Amino acid sequence: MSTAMEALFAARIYAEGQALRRTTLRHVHLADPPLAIAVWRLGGERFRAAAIAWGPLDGPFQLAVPGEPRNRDLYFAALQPFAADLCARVRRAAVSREVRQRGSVIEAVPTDALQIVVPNRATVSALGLLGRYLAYLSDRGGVAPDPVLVEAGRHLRFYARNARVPGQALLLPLDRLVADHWATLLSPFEQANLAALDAQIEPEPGRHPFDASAAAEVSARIGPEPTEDIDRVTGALLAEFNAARSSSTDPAVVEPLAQPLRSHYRDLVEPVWQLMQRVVARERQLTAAPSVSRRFSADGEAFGRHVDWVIPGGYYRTTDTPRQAAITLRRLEDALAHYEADRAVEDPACMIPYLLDGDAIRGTVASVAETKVVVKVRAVSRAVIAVDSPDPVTLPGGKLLWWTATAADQPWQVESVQPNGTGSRVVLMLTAKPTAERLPAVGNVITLSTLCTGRSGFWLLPPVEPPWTHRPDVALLEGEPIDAGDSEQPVAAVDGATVPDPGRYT
Amino acid sequence: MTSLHQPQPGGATALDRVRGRAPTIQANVRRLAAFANVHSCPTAAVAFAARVDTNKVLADTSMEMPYGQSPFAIGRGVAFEALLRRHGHAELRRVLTDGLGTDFSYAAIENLREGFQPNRAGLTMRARVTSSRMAEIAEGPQEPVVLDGAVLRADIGGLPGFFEADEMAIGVGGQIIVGENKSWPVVDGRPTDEDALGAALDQAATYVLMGRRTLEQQGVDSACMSDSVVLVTPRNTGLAPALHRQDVASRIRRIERLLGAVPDVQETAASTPPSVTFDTIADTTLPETVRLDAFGQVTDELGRVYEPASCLTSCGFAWACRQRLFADGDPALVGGSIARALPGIASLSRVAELGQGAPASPAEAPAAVPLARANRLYDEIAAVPRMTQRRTA
Amino acid sequence: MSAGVVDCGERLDQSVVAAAAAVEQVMRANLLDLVGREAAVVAAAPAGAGKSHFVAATVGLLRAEGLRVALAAPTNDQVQSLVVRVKQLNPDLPVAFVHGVGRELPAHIAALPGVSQPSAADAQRQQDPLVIATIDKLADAFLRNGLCGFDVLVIDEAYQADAARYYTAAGVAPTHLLVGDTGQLDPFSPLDDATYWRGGPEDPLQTAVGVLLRNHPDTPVHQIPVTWRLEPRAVPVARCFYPGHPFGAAVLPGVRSLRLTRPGPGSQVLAPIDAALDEAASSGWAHVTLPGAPVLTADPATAVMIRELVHRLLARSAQVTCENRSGFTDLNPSEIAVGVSHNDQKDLLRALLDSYGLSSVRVETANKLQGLTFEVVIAWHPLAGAGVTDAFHLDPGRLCVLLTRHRQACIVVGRDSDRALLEGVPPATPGFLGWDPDPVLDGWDAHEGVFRLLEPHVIAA
Amino acid sequence: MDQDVYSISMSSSQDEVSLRLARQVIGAIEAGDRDEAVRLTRELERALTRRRTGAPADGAPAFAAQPAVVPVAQAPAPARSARQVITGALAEIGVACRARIVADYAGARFGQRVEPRMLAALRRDERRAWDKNTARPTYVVPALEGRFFQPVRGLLTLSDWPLERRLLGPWSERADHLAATAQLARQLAWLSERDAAVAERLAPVVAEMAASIPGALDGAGVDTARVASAAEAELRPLKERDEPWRQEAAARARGQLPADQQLWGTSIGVVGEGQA
Repeated sequence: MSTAMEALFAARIYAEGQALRRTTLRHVHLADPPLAIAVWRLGGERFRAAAIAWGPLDGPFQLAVPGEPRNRDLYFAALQPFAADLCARVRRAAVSREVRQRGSVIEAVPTDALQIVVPNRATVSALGLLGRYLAYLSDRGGVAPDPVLVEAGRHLRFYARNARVPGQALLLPLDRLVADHWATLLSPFEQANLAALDAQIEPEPGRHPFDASAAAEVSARIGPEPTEDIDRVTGALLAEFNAARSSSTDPAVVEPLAQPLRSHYRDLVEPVWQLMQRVVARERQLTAAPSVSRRFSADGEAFGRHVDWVIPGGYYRTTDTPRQAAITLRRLEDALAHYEADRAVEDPACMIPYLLDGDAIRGTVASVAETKVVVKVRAVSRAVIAVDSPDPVTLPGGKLLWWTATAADQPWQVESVQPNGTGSRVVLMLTAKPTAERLPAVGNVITLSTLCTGRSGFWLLPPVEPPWTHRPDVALLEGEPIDAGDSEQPVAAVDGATVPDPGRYT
Repeated sequence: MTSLHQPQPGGATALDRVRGRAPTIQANVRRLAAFANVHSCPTAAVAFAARVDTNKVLADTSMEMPYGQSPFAIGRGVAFEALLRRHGHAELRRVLTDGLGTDFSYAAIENLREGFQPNRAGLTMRARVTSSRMAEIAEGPQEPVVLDGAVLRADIGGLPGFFEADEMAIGVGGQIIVGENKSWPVVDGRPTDEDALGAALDQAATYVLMGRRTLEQQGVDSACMSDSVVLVTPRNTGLAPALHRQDVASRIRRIERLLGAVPDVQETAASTPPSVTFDTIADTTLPETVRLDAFGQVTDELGRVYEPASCLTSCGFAWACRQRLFADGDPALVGGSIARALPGIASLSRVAELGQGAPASPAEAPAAVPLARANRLYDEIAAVPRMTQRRTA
Repeated sequence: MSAGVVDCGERLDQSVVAAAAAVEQVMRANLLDLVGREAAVVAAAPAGAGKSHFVAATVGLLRAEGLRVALAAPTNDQVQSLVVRVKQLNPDLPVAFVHGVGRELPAHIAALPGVSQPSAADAQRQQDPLVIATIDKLADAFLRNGLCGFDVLVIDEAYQADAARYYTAAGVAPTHLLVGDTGQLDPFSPLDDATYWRGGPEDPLQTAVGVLLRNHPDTPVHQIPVTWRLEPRAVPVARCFYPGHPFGAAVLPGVRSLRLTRPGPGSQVLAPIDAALDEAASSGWAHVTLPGAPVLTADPATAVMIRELVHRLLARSAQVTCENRSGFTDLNPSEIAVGVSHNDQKDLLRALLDSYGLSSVRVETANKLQGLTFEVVIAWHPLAGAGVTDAFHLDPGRLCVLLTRHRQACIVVGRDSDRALLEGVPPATPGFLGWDPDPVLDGWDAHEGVFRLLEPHVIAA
Repeated sequence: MDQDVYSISMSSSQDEVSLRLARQVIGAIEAGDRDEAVRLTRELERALTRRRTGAPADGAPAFAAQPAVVPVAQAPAPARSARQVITGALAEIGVACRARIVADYAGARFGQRVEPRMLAALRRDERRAWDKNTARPTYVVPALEGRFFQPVRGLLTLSDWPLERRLLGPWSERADHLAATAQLARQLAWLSERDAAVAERLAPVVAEMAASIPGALDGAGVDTARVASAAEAELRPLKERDEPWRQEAAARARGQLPADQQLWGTSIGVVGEGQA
């Protein structure tokens, strides 16, 4: 992330009235079509979806509206179709598999895992919380919940947690997809609004991206957290609904009564759905980078392991053990390093920040020569190249750089840097046996960077049994059921206007 | 300049001039927190000092920001409080007993939330009960006391403000512990929003600090105000309350600085240029353009500091300021971290020019070089596909 | 800086030295009592407390008791210098250095008598009584080759080691000695949600000491009350980073001295530079402030100023003396270091210094300087010319490392607008349940304290 | 628990006769002699109504202050006004009580639901009626917080209760809740032998109230004895603290406040506070 590049983007967009692409390629897998989900919650109710819209993005959405989401029966009844459909799709996606061997491990990996797209990161965590709620439901209150709710909960929870993996595409927040591929005038904070992002990229003709996104901020409502104006309407409708059903949860009674709420939310989802369709269609125009499929098949492995664990009834802990956390941290850091390297190595546009920050050089190969050097008392042959960079280069001698063409292979070592006209001549030595494919030709314009896409030697998992240092002195006492305190009485909405200081901006 | 330092008719009229008929609002813990996020902005400072309600000043203009909370969110908060209080504070007693290791089953609980009028008079009475009860800590009460809805009176920039702490547990091991209730859940030991937690802890820290001052005013050693506060939140997916204890010593120091940074109302009023008033801006009878122009003049006169994240979440002027920045092509529009790459460069348009190789002045030179390079590289090696199809509007 | 120096007793503050020796005695006794049990001793040290000396000496003691010892630290540089330390204090002690691919010891260390570099498997088969390796290598060897069965695991720089690494390595021995510097940088991860686990008992990014004390709060923690590296004039600044940890300088005032044998000032241009050097030589500190202005992180003006300071320091043929030298000796370029916060600053300075033939002057970012010592350090102030403060630049650990590497003098280079950054209110910070410290707010206080203490040494350039 | 019962009846303003009768009724109840209890109750009722001039003909419970003693509602009375229902319920509860709980109890006891709106209206009417000094035996009045004697509208009391019972101190809310729960548990026990329907409606109300009392509920149905004893066990230590405080406060109030404020509370502002 080069601030100079960011500054230039801002300036050009400001001057040219036109958002700019950050990339020449698409670095994230996009299924055709992905399953899309949009959620609206009741304000402040983190586990209560007042409306869930879902369906393949190339078609219309299905809508689940419980009416009173804080009533367990109504809530579960409404979520059931969504849960059932989600579970079915997950299971279907897990059917076709290819056998893959890594070391001694043989895995049957799903070939096309189910991709879910959502409008924003907020929805990712909303689904995570919904999953957390459903995944651990017990028969508290006498009635055992429909098993598909529990299974769907575990799927959602997996998807939300996997969304931490850099470069993953199983659960794709579209605001990040757009922000990663487009430069706009929006600050990171403002980029959380998908409508604003979209408006900056495709403003109405004759409108400056800034004005377009400012207007979008006023009008557009994305969710999952409702703004006051929305919930004022919801509040009124919900009051009528509850009064009319007089604590009945009988579908025959409730269904018709929920109609006004349903259309209320349908009107809210409609534009969001179109927005998601437009965004995905736009990004699909870009060719996918070579490493996209590799990353998505890694997603497939995670997806496969999840399904094989959960379908037979496997449970997940609500929190990580020290071991799980340690493993996760390492996996995430590896994924991040590889994702960043792959992006920049495959996409020249993504290499620019590294060039600007002095982590990469680009220039014309002036000479290629082979010499002998002594490594550990043995004379071995090495290649030495001179690269003429049009820009002055400041690189310490001895620094290791990888040629983007062989970024997974051996690095080059900076031997010397001399001024050369307005730029510099950099002399580098290959740290391995020179072979044809390892050597550029004189006259080539090449890029070398600190980024290596090679896989570091695999590491072993830490012991299952934690060492005494990572175990508490006294075992923690047994907690109450995981869903203790679940299912509270519905709470009347309170008129925000009567509250002196209703808080921050929405 | 001594006249600035003593509240006097001059100051008062100056204050009236600055306020005009603009809606005002008393300082409270939320306002204070919001101000903290924008305290370096001169305009925001004057508005806060004069207690002008920045959320309402631009009402009915296109720059009025959506403000306020879902009634359900508020309802949840109310319900959670009710749950803690029902049946004579049964839940609150339980949670405190479990969490603080002191038996609150028979604790005296001063319910300062009911009976008292929701006005200055009511607040003042509650503040009196609060301070007198707090002072009893000096005698070391044999039994714990809980102030439910304690009110602390504090001078904020020369004006009195009332601050309502959810709970104050007195006499827990000779200490006073501040408690704050939040209706957002802590799920599996983790808050769903770290920033909300931070804000809650800052709130509690504010009460600790004001509690200390209240004690000192009565000549009681304020060391008994514990550095660690309690947070009561719903646990996991339901409403069942759980208590968390957290040390906020460093946050208390921050709040101390914050209170020190609040500008004095009289000084500010007297020292603001005569031309500065929020009256015109807030005048809903005037056409929008007139009001926004007035806003522009005021902020130009006073100066503005814009940082997207903090301003957009904390100040009702943010959209209007952002608009001005856009008009000026001010690099701060996209955030301070990027603006830092542009020392000595006046505007975004100039940045673009330098990118295209316009000759840089000595002041611009250091920043200009990487810009030009970035521009060249982008055009040269990133054969970036441009947006072609336009939305059919 | 070693505590082993005895021929200079009259140059040391015997009360401080004695206090330190006492604490070390208690720790060793404490540790020996625990041998055989699953228990640990923690040694919390200020900057330059002679940790590695203590570690090396303790390892010798443990070996003398016939105990099998594994000695580890986070980085390769650190373990290599540990090998040297151990050999210095225990010349006849066999040392098995277990390393990863391409991480062999440099020739001059490998050549030390009794130093071997066996494979992990061999080390286990031979039951090498003293194995030294990085924490990662030790863990890998444990898992891959079953290297374990030690009596004591000694970890140096234990406040830089994270709980995730410690997790596996901890298995090699029941009894642990964790030695570390609380003031330096905490474990770091590039993930943007690296705080995901923060506050939880499972947090893999808490320090090794952190996870140990969380699970076993009654583990004894000893504070080493001395700094060997820093001299008395440097201690007040250092104390800003170790609240609640009293310590003093081992060396007496005036024992160490930096002197510039060629008088300044040279030309008009050189006046401020010479003034800064003179101030540093006479008081141990100089805070050079360029005119306040927002600048790039890799600000050329600051970099040039630093190069000039280094160049001029040598040009005035600086000499140093200390408790270990009889009389003054010339200051060697390799005894000078420049500390920075960003790689682009480092690269820029490297190039500038090389162009002046100053290649042997070390330029490093703070995290690479951890654990190292120099006679003179020139520090590029983390806040220099910054328009806004942020968590990275406020990190007290970074400033601590930059300002506690020197034995003689430290010259801080920044801009006179820097201090104003701290006049406002610190930014609102997120909260983490079960995690009380707040790096931003604590860093804010530390930075302020340092600015205050440096005030008398400000030289406006 | 006798003490409790007596102390409740003692603290009411009754003459010797009715007090004696009351004790006999209690004796009869405890002896399990139902008919005797009923007979005595009637007698007591007559005794009381004789004393009371202008007692409403519609038979609002006249022995408001005697929670332990309640007449059996033989035939369900014709629908009564919200006011009558509330006063009736409140009288049987006998201590300051949350409006919602009073309404719930009234609903269960008299099968007449009282909506929150009606309660709000009721409060206003009561005050108006008082101002117009409409002759009423009892008014529904707010509890008073015991420092400045300001009305606490969320808690209902009856005007003919002694001041100390209408005042709230730091222990009062919990103490009153426990007293009310114990009382309603006994009431439930008593009713369940007489009027199953009412008992069935009342049980959940009692259960809800007992929910916050450790050891009051064993999970299954409502064991009234268990509820009552659990409530009283917790109540006892609270009472020691609560009663002296309330007495002191009441004394203060009697000294300071005119009659109407002793009922409706003060609405004092604070003088000498600078305006901002």
